[in-house]
Amino acid sequence: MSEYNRVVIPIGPQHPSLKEPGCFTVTLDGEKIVDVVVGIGYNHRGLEKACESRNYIQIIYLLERICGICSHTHTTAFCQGVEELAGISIPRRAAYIRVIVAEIERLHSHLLWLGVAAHEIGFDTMFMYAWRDREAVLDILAAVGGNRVNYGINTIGGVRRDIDDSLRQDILKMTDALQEQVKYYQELALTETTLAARLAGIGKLSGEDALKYGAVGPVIRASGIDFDIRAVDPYAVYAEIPFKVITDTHADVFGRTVVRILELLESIEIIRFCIKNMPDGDIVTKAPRRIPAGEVISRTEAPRGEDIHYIRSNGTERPDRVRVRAPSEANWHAMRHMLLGQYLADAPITIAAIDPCFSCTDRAIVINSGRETELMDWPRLRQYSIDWYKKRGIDVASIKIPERRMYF
Amino acid sequence: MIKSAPGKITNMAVKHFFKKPATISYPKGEMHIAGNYRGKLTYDPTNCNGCGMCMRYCPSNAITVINEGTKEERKMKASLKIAQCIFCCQCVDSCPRKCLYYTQNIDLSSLNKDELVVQL
Amino acid sequence: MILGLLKIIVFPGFMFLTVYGLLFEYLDRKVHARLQNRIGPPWYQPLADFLKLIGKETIIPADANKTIFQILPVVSLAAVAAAFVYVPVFGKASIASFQGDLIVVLYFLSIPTMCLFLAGWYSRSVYSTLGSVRTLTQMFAYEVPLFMALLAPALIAKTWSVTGMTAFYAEHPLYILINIPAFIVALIAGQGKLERVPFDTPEAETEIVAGPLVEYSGRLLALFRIAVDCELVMVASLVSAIFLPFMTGHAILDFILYLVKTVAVLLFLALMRSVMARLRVEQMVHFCWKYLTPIAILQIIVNLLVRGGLGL
Amino acid sequence: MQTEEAIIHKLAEKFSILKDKLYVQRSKRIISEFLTREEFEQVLPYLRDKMGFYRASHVVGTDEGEDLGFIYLLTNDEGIILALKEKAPKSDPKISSLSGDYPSLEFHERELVSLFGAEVEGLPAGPSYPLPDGWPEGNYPLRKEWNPEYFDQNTMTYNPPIDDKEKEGGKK
Repeated sequence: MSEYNRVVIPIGPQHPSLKEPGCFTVTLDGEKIVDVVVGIGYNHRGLEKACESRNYIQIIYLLERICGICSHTHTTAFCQGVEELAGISIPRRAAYIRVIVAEIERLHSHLLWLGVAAHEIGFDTMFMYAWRDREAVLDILAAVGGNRVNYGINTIGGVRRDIDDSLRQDILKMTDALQEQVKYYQELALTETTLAARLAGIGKLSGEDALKYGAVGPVIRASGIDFDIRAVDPYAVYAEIPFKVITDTHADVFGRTVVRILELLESIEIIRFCIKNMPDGDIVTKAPRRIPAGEVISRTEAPRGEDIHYIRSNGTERPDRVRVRAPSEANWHAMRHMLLGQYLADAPITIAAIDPCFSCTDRAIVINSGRETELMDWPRLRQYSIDWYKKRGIDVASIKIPERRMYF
Repeated sequence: MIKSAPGKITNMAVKHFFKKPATISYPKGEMHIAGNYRGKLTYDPTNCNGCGMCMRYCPSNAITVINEGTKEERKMKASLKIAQCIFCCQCVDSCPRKCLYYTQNIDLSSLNKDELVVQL
Repeated sequence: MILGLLKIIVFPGFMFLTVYGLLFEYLDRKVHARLQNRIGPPWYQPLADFLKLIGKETIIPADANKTIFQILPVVSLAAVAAAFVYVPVFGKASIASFQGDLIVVLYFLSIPTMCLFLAGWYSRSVYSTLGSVRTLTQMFAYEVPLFMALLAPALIAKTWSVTGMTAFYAEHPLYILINIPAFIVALIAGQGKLERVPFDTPEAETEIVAGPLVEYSGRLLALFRIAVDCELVMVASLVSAIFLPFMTGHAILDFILYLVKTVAVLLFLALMRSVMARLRVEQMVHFCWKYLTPIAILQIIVNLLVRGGLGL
Repeated sequence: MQTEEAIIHKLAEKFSILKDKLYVQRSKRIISEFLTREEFEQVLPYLRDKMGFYRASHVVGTDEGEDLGFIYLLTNDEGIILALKEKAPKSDPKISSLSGDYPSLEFHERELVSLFGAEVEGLPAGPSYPLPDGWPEGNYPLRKEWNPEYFDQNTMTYNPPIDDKEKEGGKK
């Protein structure tokens, strides 16, 4: 009986709840989800192939554009991998600046997530507040790096820009104001009934399953497993910084919300510590142009989880192979498991709760004709489409469009 | 599950009702950008020796520096494809003679496609 | 006769209703924005949206039933306009009234919801079908408490006419205090009727795009939107007529009082939609049957007792 | 806590084939040499069941000239990454799917199919990832011999120049 009642609903590739293209073909029995097919790959841009034809400096900017949110973490992973290959160590001040920017980025990413999650469950006021607070963070990032999302802080051998005293004061001021707000969100998330009604018990993922499906970041930490690359495999100066790995045992969307909010507070503490203990000195050491042959696996803790870069060099100016395992890529596998048996109404928030980044998953195209990126104007685009169909045996130009009927 | 009256954010919302909005009415309001925001490049040809480091490291092949004069009497010209520039300013860092600078000029849109390639 | 027609068409009838509806939409959006620390739209935004939609091409899905698809927005708007005739706006009495018009008003108010359901159903799109099923499910949840909450005051007033109830409570303002629980139930159920957060499951943007209206475009959508705006005015007017029947006896002052009362109701509705998250449809049904309906039933019992006790 | 050296020692003791094929690159990183499919399948169950490497972070495909390389990044509880490498000739690029034991590898294995042309035996049917459905057969972009300049996006065909010399002069 229920077989006949099933409805297949596509969520995506274009859907208001998804900010990027992804297709979830959901089979519904009434409002209950009985099957899901996760279709991703719409954003594949051939980044890895592009890396093989570029030099290391150019790749930094390419990798920075993998993702608009966690641009810094990708370049950090790449740069520290290349530094390891080249056998250079970066100045301590540079490492501190990397950590500060990484943590400000985490603030920015988690606030963005908080807003998106609130929007998914129709709580627009919290969405607006979270994004308003995020603006202050973005302003700081723009002041530190020179741009709002692609800060361009990292370079091989250190960082490109220093954080001077006035900027440090600005950052401290921002963190003070933000801390107050985040504490408010914490209280709100823990006590607001409608939020709890929509978040608790949704997208269950037990710790065992989280390990099995290879979940990372706040998703696995919300399942009670304290897996954080900053603690497990410390990079930059994280080994010197005292911080807690936030975990939660709710193992659902509510737990992920709590973990992210607490991580915001923890990040603020890390930023304060770094600002206070930042040593003086250079911010960059000279890196060779040709990187010695070798291979390296570099890991960072992105706002969304563990980011793995595999880099293999062959002694030339260009790498032999670059592979980015972005955090979202790891979290997709558990998605089907989390969605099954839930209501359709909970699908958007469950998808949003892993903080999916489709661009990260699919990574960067440069399979364009030649070196020049082509820009098509409207007539050419139209001609192109006519030709495209003609090649397939349909002559669009000959089809008569029926006269427009007026209704009313 | 927590049992309490919904609408915990009401206090905050009502407070904000009487506060100045956080947004601006864009074309009319004032836009604020940070002091060292990376915008359009400028070029000072006096020191340039035409080493091409900027072109070599440009991730998007946006900048072109050519010598229009002879080898002895240099006449350096730089052009920038604004549509392709990603404003990373790596060229500024790479330039050994410090001939390139960035400005805070970010309002670069144009209705004409030809204006998207500019002489610096 | 001509005066009556003018009353129905221009003021305080249809024209006033639409203009006030657009104004209400502006106020609603502006207040919503200010509560969220934003600037919000300029005053002409709803009108501009309406005019823009009027100018757009109307697309009708190939699978849809064309006649029904086009008729529904008009029926929806007409039903709201017809209901508005029975609510006192200017002066003590409404344009028309008879014994039992409260029931008629409630039925007229159900028609837009039914239209929304049919609109979604005949659009033949998965999102709109889901949306219309949710519309209907939600209707079964809020309709009962809303009706009971509105009928409870009628028990004391001993009249089934909106005008009569207003007149009765204007004379005996203290009786309003008895009806406060019903007032709250009516406001919350009204929010459900208007399909606004936290009860906007039928058109939940992030889940099913726009629900029943997903296939609508151009002037048909414009009509539906104006019908929704008018419904907002209608609910605010009805609630303020029954539960806030303060009168001065002077027609113009009463009209100003009417504006103040309806805007106050709107402010409350706007605040409500700003401070909550959207409930799931089964949570909404649960909430309505578990909390709203018992309160409404209790109100009816109390009102019957009061009526008996006071010997009215 | 197992140290990296202890893990290597234990593995080398158990499997003679692994002798001198594993080395510690730095702390938390153990890298292996390329193994054949038989060797790999022999070692993997032991690593998963007995050594605690039950998480698979990723599989990196590489082009090793005549062969395709597959680098499995396995992680244990202490966060030690063991990069176990497998090799298959391009002429017969068959590997078996690990998506049953490590569900976290499913999309990565699809990617090996799309981008490297590996034949992953036992991979459940599903949408092609990450290349679109209409992508022409036989085009594996991440193999070194595939040059994006010869790919015509309009016709979706790959047209390498016939003259070998011209190919040499092409983009490297």
